[in-house]
Amino acid sequence: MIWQLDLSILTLIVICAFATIMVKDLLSAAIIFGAYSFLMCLLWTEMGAVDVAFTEASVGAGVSTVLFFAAVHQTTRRVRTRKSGRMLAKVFALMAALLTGLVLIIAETDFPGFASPFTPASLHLSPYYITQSLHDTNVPNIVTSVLADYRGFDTMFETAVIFTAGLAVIAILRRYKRDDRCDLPEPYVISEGYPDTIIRFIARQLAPFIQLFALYVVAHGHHSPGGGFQGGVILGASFILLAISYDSRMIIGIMSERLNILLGNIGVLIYAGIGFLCLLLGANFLDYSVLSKVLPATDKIMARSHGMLGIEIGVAIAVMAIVISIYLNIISHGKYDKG
Amino acid sequence: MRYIYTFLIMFGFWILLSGKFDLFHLTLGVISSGLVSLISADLFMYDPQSRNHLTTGVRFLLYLPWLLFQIVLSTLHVTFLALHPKMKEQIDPTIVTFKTNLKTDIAKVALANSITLTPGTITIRVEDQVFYVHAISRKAAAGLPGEMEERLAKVFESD
Amino acid sequence: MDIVVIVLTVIALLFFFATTVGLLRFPDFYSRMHAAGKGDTLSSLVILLALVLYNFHEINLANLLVAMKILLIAVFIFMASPTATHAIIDAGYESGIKPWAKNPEEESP
Amino acid sequence: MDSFFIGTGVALCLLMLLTLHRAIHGPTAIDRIMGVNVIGTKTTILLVIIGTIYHRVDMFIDIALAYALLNFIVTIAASRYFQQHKNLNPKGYGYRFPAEDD
Repeated sequence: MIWQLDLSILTLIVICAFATIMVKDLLSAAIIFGAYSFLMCLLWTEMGAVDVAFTEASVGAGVSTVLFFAAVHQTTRRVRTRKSGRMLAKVFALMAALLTGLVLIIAETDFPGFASPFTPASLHLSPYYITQSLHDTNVPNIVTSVLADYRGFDTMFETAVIFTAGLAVIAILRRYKRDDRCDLPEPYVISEGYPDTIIRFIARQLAPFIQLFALYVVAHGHHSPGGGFQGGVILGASFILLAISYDSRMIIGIMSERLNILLGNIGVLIYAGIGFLCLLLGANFLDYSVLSKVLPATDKIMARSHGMLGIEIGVAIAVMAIVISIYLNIISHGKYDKG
Repeated sequence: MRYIYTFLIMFGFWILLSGKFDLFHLTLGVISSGLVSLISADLFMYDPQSRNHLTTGVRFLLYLPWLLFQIVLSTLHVTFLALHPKMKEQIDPTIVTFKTNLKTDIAKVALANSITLTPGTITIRVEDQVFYVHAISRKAAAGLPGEMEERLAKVFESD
Repeated sequence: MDIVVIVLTVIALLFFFATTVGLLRFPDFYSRMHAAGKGDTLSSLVILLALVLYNFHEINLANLLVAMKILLIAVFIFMASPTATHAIIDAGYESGIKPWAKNPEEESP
Repeated sequence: MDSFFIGTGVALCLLMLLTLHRAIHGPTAIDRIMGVNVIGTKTTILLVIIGTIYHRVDMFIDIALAYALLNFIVTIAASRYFQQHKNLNPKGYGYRFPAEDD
């Protein structure tokens, strides 16, 4: 913690948050929200939460802002504001917010002090993770071992939640019939856009580097910040970059819809399959240490490390496929024809 | 051929990133770079004419110091303009167009980005061979396309 | 060595400051883009160079790799920054922003 | 030396505050993109500086590298929006300031 930086970044964040709410144009709100996410990442880095910061970096810069733009692109930029005159409702809302805040502040006194070393969590569980996880799993990054091994079951269902989100987007937006187009609202002029040589060239050159960087993040989740989720998002972002600079047909050419959905399923299946493999080998679900019976040249500890790598790969594949399919659905109104 | 080039570049990038030289991580690196070159080699090295990449690369590296010098000049120029008390008398923005003789994509992109990085000019768009350039003063506009085009033609198109 | 690092960092901060002042003072979108696109590239390169020098205090493999990674960041900024500048200014041109002219009556588009 | 880098970081934050003025007050949405792009570059550098302060650059460098690669995508996406829509400041957009009542 460096309090000078802490203070200045927090000030910027508060300004950004207010601006995001105050601005009426949705596109500008999305842009300022991008700045907010940059600053949030800085704050987390500064507090030492490197993995969280990495997630914010990849999701905020790579995907969420782009998805906001795509959504605004397909709908409208206008915020419908109510005329004033509902003073009573506003006063009521203010009262409710203040009351809730008051209750929360009162409840806060029951919590242990901030970062106190005497809370139950930091007395028993955290020291075990900090001292034993390297010995147990041979993975230096504690966050990875906690997420993928000690809490593996939890993380599996987090992946399932992401998968469900992708399914929901497909279910809502995807249309198969050609005729039910919904036309854009009136004030917009949409042109195809000029095929820009420079952007295309640079995007083409950068995309393989982004992909390799994503794979590096997945593979080195054990030693440095990052892991399956971040790597998957960055991998998806590289395809989105190609789709933005060329056309969504481009990435459909590389990765068709069928393949994409298949990959999403395969990712989740790899995760669950490793779990069932452990079950078959006679241990608990997702207890990787028995994998040493199958994998060559590993003892029990290295097997846990490799098992984690396996599920990270599963998570990465699932996340990548789902990010791409969400983007494609939003940008093309679920028709997969333009973008 | 282009798969092999891409694979080698990607593997070099992997070694820089990874910094672990045990067998396990190197194997992962080989697999990843193979995967990436399989997916996007035809994107990375999309080039209709096959040319000697190596000499082009060396000549481009020789071009870079001159470009860096131009970037320093341009930053000083912007600094001077921004801190000048009567800035509005110094600038006189115009949009100029000119036609270039460069043909390949890479040469045009290098020219456009070099124009963006040199003092007082930014490329707005490139339509086939016509460049639209925004210049911040008449003096900067008069210097276009300048010696940059000749240098780039020497780098990319003399074989 | 420390003195070199400090001098480079101060130079970069000066350029950043000029960039920001330019961003606030220039009269129209296009000239603001000049400030944003150019000042940032060089000052990022300079400050990253300073950080490379600072982190390279003793020569071993790990330090070398970190230095190479910082240089990689510099390379990517060097590739991406002019392109981003170009993308933004092209978008502005496409949506029809009029450039600021010194003598409005003299200009006829 | 650490305090020097902390000072540098705080100075960068102050510059970000000034840039944020451009990012928030517009006047057009493209100016906002420009401001956010500049903030993104500064973020990349601040990440490396924070790593230097903690003496663990090898941990923080990956995030900075991710930003150097991904900051580009946001800018491209935003500018593609304008290349296709072409209307920059349609009527009725702006701030919810009392002067600009609608």
